[in-house]
Amino acid sequence: MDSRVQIQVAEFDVASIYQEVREESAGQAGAIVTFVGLVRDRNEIAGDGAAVDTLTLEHYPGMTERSIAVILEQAQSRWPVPWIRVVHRVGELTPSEQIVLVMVGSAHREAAFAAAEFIMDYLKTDAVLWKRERTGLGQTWLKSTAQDAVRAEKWRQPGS
Amino acid sequence: MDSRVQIQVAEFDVASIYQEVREESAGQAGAIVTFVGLVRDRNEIAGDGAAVDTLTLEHYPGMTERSIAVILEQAQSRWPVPWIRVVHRVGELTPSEQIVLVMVGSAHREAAFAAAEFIMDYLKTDAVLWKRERTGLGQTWLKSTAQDAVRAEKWRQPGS
Amino acid sequence: MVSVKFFAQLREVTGTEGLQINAADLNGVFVELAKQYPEDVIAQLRGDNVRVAINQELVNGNPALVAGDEVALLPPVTGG
Amino acid sequence: MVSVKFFAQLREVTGTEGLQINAADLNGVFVELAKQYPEDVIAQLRGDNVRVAINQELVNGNPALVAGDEVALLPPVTGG
Repeated sequence: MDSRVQIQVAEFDVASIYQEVREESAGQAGAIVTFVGLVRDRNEIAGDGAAVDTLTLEHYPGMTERSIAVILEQAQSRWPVPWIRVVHRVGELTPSEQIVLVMVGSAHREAAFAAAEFIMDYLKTDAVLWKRERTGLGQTWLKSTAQDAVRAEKWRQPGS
Repeated sequence: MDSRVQIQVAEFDVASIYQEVREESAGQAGAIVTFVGLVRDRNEIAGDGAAVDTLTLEHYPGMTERSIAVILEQAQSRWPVPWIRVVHRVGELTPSEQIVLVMVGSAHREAAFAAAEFIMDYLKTDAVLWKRERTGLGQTWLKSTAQDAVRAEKWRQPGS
Repeated sequence: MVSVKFFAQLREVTGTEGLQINAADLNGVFVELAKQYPEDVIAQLRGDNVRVAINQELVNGNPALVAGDEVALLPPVTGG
Repeated sequence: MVSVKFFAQLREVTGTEGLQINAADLNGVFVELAKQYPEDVIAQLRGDNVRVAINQELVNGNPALVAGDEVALLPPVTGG
């Protein structure tokens, strides 16, 4: 099992992370699923449709990493996904910048897709991170949405 | 709407395709999901567990591209996924080589994940492509599995 | 003349990627092929799991053909 | 002395990332904080949606504290 969580201010390079996972899993992984979350220039979450100037992410060093590691352990206990990388940026980001990367390698595509989606759903609800969005209309601390909660809860249902 | 299908013998570069989608969708895409399928060194599909020497892919120029374009149109009629790229290799591949890339950009992650998985499921069952696996025990033309058919069928159920 | 194309295992059993034959409809294609290939090969070409495309469109039944049509015999597909 | 840490909107309303106070248990922390901040700030620090971690583990109730403990007040989280 190999999974790594990185919280960083710096930009990340999808290509080099992919290359790393590909080399580690060579011949064994039949599927690598990569999710990248990016800053959108329109604010729909806060609901006013204003243009986004910045998104600022805050973390609690140590606890944040552990809260994500717990999510990855859950994913690895549910699916055969030996290779996982999560990189989450913190600090001030502007539209079109990369926020988060989740990469999952598995022998088969079903597990890779399911685990990647599971991890993203729980990053929304359980990762110890805070997001402040600044628009021309002011700033708001974002919360995970009701829909996020529904999605996270779905994984707890039998048969999911 | 922007979607592109490419069938090629040559290796593809995930990083440059990602860069292209990222630039086109800058500020609008909140999520880019990338699936890469790779050649595994063990044969589980044919069932004998033998080591795979080569995987050879064959296509029908024109019809193959169209069969995939139809899948992408279906995906774009179901989800708001304006940016899609599919690259499928043909010819002779060896373990750990890349076979296929599906990249989907959307404002939101749910749509990007669902469309990428939908496309992969239908590439297995509906794309006009043939795969021959060669192992020490001989060669087999692969078929989509019963599980592939179930997965493709699931998307036709209400509520999926 | 129409051209007939074989793919994957059908290309292997016929030993060719395709050939030109005279046929006025799809049944006529199989009549001509039966003159050139043994019964076990024809059984494979007409297998339940083989689909037929004319000019790259899937067809059923016994459509008429015109000169220059491309008839393709497609064994079970899988990509991804 | 224990250290108290504030995050996100709680850091903004208190105007600090954290401070050192004397308290033998979690309730004691809030008693001390009430001496330093107005009621509306305390209401936010004690909000239903605020979780408390001691030494980076979530806690409930009124756990005892020892010198050097780190008490963190966590408003609603979201990542991804």
